[in-house]
Amino acid sequence: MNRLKIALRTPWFWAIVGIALLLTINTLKDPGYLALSVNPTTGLLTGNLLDILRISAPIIMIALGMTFVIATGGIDLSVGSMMAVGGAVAMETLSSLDGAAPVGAMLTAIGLALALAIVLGAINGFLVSVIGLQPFITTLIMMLAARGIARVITGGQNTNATNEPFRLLANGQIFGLPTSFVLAIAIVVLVALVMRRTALGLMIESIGINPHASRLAGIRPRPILFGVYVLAAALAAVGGLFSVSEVMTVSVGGTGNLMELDAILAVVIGGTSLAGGKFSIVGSTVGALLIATLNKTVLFLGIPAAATPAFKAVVIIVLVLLQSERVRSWVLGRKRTPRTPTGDPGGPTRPAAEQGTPVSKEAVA
Amino acid sequence: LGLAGCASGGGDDAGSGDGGDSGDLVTVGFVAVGPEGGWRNANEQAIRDAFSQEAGFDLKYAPAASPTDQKSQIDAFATFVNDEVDAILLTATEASGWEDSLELAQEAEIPVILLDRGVEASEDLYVTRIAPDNVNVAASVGEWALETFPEGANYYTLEGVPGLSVVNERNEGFDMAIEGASGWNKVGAQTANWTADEGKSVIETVLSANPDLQFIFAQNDEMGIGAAAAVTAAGLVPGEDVRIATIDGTTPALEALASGELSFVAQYNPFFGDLAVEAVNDALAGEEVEKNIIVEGETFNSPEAGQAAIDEGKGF
Amino acid sequence: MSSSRTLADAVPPVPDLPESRGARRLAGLWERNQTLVPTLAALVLLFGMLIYAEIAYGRVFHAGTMSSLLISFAPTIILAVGMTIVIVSGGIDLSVGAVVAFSSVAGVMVMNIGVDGWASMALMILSGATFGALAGVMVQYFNVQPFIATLAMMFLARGLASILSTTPVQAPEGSPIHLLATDWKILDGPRVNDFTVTPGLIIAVLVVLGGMFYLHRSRSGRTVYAIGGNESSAALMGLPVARTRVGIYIISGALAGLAAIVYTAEVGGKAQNVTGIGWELDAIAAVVIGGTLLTGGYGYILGSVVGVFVIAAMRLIITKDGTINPEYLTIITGGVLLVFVLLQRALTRRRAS
Amino acid sequence: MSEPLAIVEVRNASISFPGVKALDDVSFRLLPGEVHTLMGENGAGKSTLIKALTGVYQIDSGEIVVAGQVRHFAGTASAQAAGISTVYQEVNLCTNLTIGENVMLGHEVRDWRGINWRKTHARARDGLARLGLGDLDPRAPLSSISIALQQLVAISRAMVTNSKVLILDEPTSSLDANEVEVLFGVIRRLRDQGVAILFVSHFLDQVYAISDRITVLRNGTFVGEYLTRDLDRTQLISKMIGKDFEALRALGSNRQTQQRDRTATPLFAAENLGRKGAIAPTDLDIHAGEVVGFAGLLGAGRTELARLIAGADRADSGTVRIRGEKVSLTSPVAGLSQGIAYSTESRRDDGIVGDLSVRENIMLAVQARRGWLRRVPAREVDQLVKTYMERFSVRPNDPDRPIRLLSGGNQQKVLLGRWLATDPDLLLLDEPTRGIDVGAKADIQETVAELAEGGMGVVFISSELEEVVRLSERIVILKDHEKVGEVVNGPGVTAESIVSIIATETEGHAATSTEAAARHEGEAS
Ligand SMILES: Nc1ncnc2c1ncn2[C@@H]1O[C@H](COP(=O)(O)OP(=O)(O)OP(=O)(O)O)[C@@H](O)[C@H]1O
Ligand SMILES: Nc1ncnc2c1ncn2[C@@H]1O[C@H](COP(=O)(O)OP(=O)(O)OP(=O)(O)O)[C@@H](O)[C@H]1O
Ligand SMILES: [Mg+2]
Ligand SMILES: [Mg+2]
Repeated sequence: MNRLKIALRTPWFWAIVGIALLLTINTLKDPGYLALSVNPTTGLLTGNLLDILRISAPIIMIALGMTFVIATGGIDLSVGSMMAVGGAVAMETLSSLDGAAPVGAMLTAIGLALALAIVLGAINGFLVSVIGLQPFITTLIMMLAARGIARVITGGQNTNATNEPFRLLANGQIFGLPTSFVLAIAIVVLVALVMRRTALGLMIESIGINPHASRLAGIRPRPILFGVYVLAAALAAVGGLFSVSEVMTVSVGGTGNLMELDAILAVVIGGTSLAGGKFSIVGSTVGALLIATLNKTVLFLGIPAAATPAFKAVVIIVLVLLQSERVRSWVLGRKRTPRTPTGDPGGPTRPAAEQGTPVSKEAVA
Repeated sequence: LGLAGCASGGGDDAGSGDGGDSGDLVTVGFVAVGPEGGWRNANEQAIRDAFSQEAGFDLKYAPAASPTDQKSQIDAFATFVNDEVDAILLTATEASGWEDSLELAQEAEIPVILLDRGVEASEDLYVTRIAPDNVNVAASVGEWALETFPEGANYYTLEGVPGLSVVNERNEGFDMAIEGASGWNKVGAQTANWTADEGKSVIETVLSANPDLQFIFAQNDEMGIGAAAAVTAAGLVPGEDVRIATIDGTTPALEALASGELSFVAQYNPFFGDLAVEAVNDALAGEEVEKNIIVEGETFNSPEAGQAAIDEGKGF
Repeated sequence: MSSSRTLADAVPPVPDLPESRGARRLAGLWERNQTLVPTLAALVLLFGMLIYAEIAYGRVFHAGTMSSLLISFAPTIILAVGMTIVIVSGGIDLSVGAVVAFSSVAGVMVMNIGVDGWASMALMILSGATFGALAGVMVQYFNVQPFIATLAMMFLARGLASILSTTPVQAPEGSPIHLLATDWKILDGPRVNDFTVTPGLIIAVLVVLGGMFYLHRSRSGRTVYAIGGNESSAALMGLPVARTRVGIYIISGALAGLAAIVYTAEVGGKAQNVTGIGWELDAIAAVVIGGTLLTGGYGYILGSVVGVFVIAAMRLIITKDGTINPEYLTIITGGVLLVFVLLQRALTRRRAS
Repeated sequence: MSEPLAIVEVRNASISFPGVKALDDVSFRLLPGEVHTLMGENGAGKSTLIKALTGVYQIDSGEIVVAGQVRHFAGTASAQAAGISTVYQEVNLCTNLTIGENVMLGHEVRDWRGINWRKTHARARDGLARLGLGDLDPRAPLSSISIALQQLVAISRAMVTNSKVLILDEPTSSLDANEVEVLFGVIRRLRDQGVAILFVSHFLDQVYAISDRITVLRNGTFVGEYLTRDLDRTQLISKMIGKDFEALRALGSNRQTQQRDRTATPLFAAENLGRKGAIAPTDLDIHAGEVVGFAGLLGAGRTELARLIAGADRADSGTVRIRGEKVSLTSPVAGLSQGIAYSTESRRDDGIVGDLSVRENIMLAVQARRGWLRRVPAREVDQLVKTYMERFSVRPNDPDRPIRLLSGGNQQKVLLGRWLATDPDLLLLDEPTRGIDVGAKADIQETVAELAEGGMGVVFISSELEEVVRLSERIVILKDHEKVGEVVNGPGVTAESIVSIIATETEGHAATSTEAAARHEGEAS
């Protein structure tokens, strides 16, 4: 019982419920939905679940980077464009290195893509941490600029390239799982270890909750802020690589378009408050999986293209409402407890629902 | 705010153009769509190349804020009218909603030439429309499909951004062509937002539920290439198990056709800069111009045809 | 006690405490107007841009150019007013562009089934307000962050608009919506050099005036600033936080509905599901350029209007220049925005965020 | 004794938060025309009771009766409408608005053109004048005035309505004697007019000076209601803490009198340390093992000087030597790595990291000093956390609780733990006893003395001059953002003598004479 209660308070629990529900609906439509099989021609394992895992890889990457930016109280709207930059650099490099050794070309492409993304992320980080611009507007500017840079890199064309090892990023498998997904999870685990085994995670949270107090406690905010934007950009570039390796084409207008919104949704659904502070890496990963499942479900159910956004909206609304204390206490009929006046006395932020804030009982005035 | 003063000062004679120091050049404003995809790039580049200084033009190129943003196009159009350029080229993101703007141009006696996309307005308001015909091109896909699948087929349509007139026209042309034919079973239609990776994602899902899919109509090349990747990933052979037809004729698509991944590419010919120059010159000279200039495109239906097209530099 | 109006009236004034004396008298005036600095800076830069454009390309201070800019940016101005109010309260409204699409498509379809034109326009505003109300309730009562709540509304509105129709719908001839685009020539110059005003533009001006009145001269407007400054303080001060905040989103939604009417009229009564993509970013950029802090608590409506004109001037320059490669378009837009925020940053002291 | 009918009555109210029963069957009544003080240790539930009374929290059981009617307030607004004005413990104003707006928010004077700002500001000015703030410009931003003035502004805000009940939760925590006197004058007058006043303070002197009746809470339970004149201090304290507290008798006994060798190299030596607009260039020595008090009125610049010493603000003049070595303190990190720890006066904004747990808050500075790469080992963390939570008896004793859920006083104790955990050489304590109950205050004072004994240099800043005098070995006197004198503690140095130095001191001149002030090290800039 107690465990259930804890689970119900864990925001990403609802994301898992959401995933399960969507999968159930799909299975109801087609009982074979969950089945996996070995494709006789390619010799690879195939199935809808694997497709979901594969397309979740880029979302996991950008959601992971977004998690830390959001935890510091910022936001990064440029990750979608950064994916396009990563993809553009990779495709452009691969197509110009067409004759070279494939693995070498791939590594060059990946290296260059990461390098440029890191430079752009450093600009974000510099503007936010040193100049002190607001993250929203800084990364909005970068969102515009990076999209343009991607276009400049490819001369406005949707460049394609051939490179078998690179193509296998998204199209190959490791132990029956899509390579990109395995890599994404490996990166998540690595980053999570770095965050939690060192004090970096704690410091990020501390800055996000109360920057003044953190500074006085001896935490240097600048390098950390700078770092999270660089990390977000680099991870977004990796996401871009996964994304373009699907079809070995970068679409300068389409790659990563509006994906920043997916990433933000994944992070929030995973239980990290947009106000900054405590973050959950597992939550963001589950959130990204939910978004991927949702995207695929829309396709599988054959929901008309026109209705897709509305369907997504409904799922999002239901999820965020389920995460709110108010609904939770209605559903559970839990004893109503007093409300913390928002932000008091812990500081100026609005405590998010998931932080165990007792529910408000204010009459709907 | 100095408006009155300017109002009296700005009324110099027409024809001289006001585009700064353009000298004897003919000033032409080009209300364009901007970066949308391979086809659009090629088309707008072709126009810009044709209206070069050497040819006697000063082209003012004004791309839209985003490929679906009609408002910024209307603004740019108004700016050109106010600048009293000599002629305006318009590639409208949207067919409707242009009447006021065109009337304004008419009041300023500026000829307007529509490129690619048409507008829903009285024909008196513009000189001509130069464009490949979306409906026709899509119909050519339909006709090829009828030939290829005499008994009909289970087919799927990959659409562009929902709501754009191109999408509606390409649907219309294809549907028109296969109308009445028996055995055509539409498995579904989804937007892949003109992009390859979404095209792949859509088709991969569709294939998992409908392994008997026979034909995919992709409304542009990118989505078709994505579809081909999905077909391959599903262990099927594109061109045999599933045939894919696309519209546009970009180089990657021709290459894919040559390698057998695509089965049919209908060219939506972007190269009509010369036609546009001609039309502008005629209009300025006061000559009669045909109301509807259709740019002919080719269709390529075999690997050999694809290879030949590449060799002849027909791709873009 | 019963004789006094307030507790304060019950006690006499006492001599001033030493430390309240001359509480930074000197700094007073400057300090007091600190928040105006970014707005003034934007204004100065705007004139700089216009003068540059006039010198470089000509025909900027030109009745025709000016009036087409004003008319064409009327919907953006209306959106920016709503956005300013939301942002001052510390929120954000990403849904406005999509709400414009839904309201216009729904409104025109309603006109087409024979509902009275004026009633349909009222419905357009109402439908906008409904999206706002949903977002506001989510934000206020379910603790959903404004970014997420309005993002959901953006998807919802866009989706519903597409479900209604993916093809353009046209308002019937003779519908009163066409009246809103009537050109009133105030100054009839030669050829197109007329200074023209449309009812839509007048609506935008009225919205600006109304927004200024609301934010600066109504209690509810002051509550908006208080919420943006410190929400929990506002609540503990006994201000009607819940009502005001839901109200803010309703206002923003309703203004999006109004912008839909003005825009639909301007394009000849045509409505479409792809209208307004990215307009929320224009509105947000205008608000930021105008000196409003995205963290809430500071900002002016007039600043946002200046911001809209800065964006308009930038587009005007790009168009008049006419040589910009499309690939560079967004880079330039971003660059101009960056210059503005950097200049503001240089001009203003670091303010507590 | 016949008593008038209670205007506000709380009957058997209970409130629980997850894990804590903050109020347990508490009853309370407030009579018109009296000043009623709520007493209790930190975390006893005083603020919670006030919030329950005014609709911020909803009670789980029991009832609230106002003027004979059972009421359910949905929020502060409805409590206000029912005639209850409240100033909450943490200053709750909006720093983005002007002083006048803060006073008048929600009560602006309106006419047909909407809010009439001229009249509104006039009303605000008038209200401020009644608290001795007539000289404040209502159009100046609130952020331009000190916390103390803000506290008074919050009180004038509570007085713009015609309320029958005025609730003040620790209104005097930042005020100095002068201001307290003004405030008490106002309170007495309101009381005489029949207003019921609920007052919370940890200053016993103030409680005895102003209140007619006392209700004592302990651990969320009701202990009793007493007439102030029937209850002496010892009784009151033992009611609050639940046992006779012998140690309290030691209060005030540890005055520093020993003479120190001032020729040795000081732990910290500043020459001409200053910052424009904050503090004029100042010389200052602090020796190891010494407690240096900073005295001065509010706004004298004590905090500013402390911030410069800690590196929280960057000095724009002067040099600093630590143990004779020249160092530059450009950031808090630099200060920390030199062994300087600075506990700030504004706990909420510059102190706690609200959503982090007590444990994380305690170890934050230790971790920051180690750098991000090497985490403090879990065992060490547990050890530190246990030590300091016990040392200051932080309640509730749950290290995993987010600190924002602790009562104000307990937050302060955790913060002290954070700084002591860094084992500093020089500890700057800015108002460490603000909002702390008597017992804990004694603990802290004792701790300070012990730390100094152990060789730490301590700077002690407090608005309570008695406390400064009691603890410090040397007292630096500041006035108008300038150091105006320095007094070595000794017989004859009292709060009064310090006050008279401040009063007679004019800028730029060293103190000349006070009756028995033992020795004087005048400093001029
Ligand atoms: N919003 C909340 N959520 C959870 N616990 C709370 C909350 N507010 C207060 N508490 C707990 O309730 C108890 C009573 O706190 P309260 O603030 O009323 O104390 P107080 O008597 O005012 O103390 P102080 O003198 O330190 O201000 C404390 O244990 C505190 O940790
Ligand atoms: N963190 C800060 N940022 C900006 N201004 C500040 C800050 N702290 C204090 N001030 C300003 O400096 C002036 C003096 O501050 P303050 O009253 O804190 O001085 P003090 O002598 O340290 O008083 P206290 O007795 O409260 O410690 C005030 O006008 C205040 O507004
Ligand atoms: Mg308290
Ligand atoms: Mg101070």
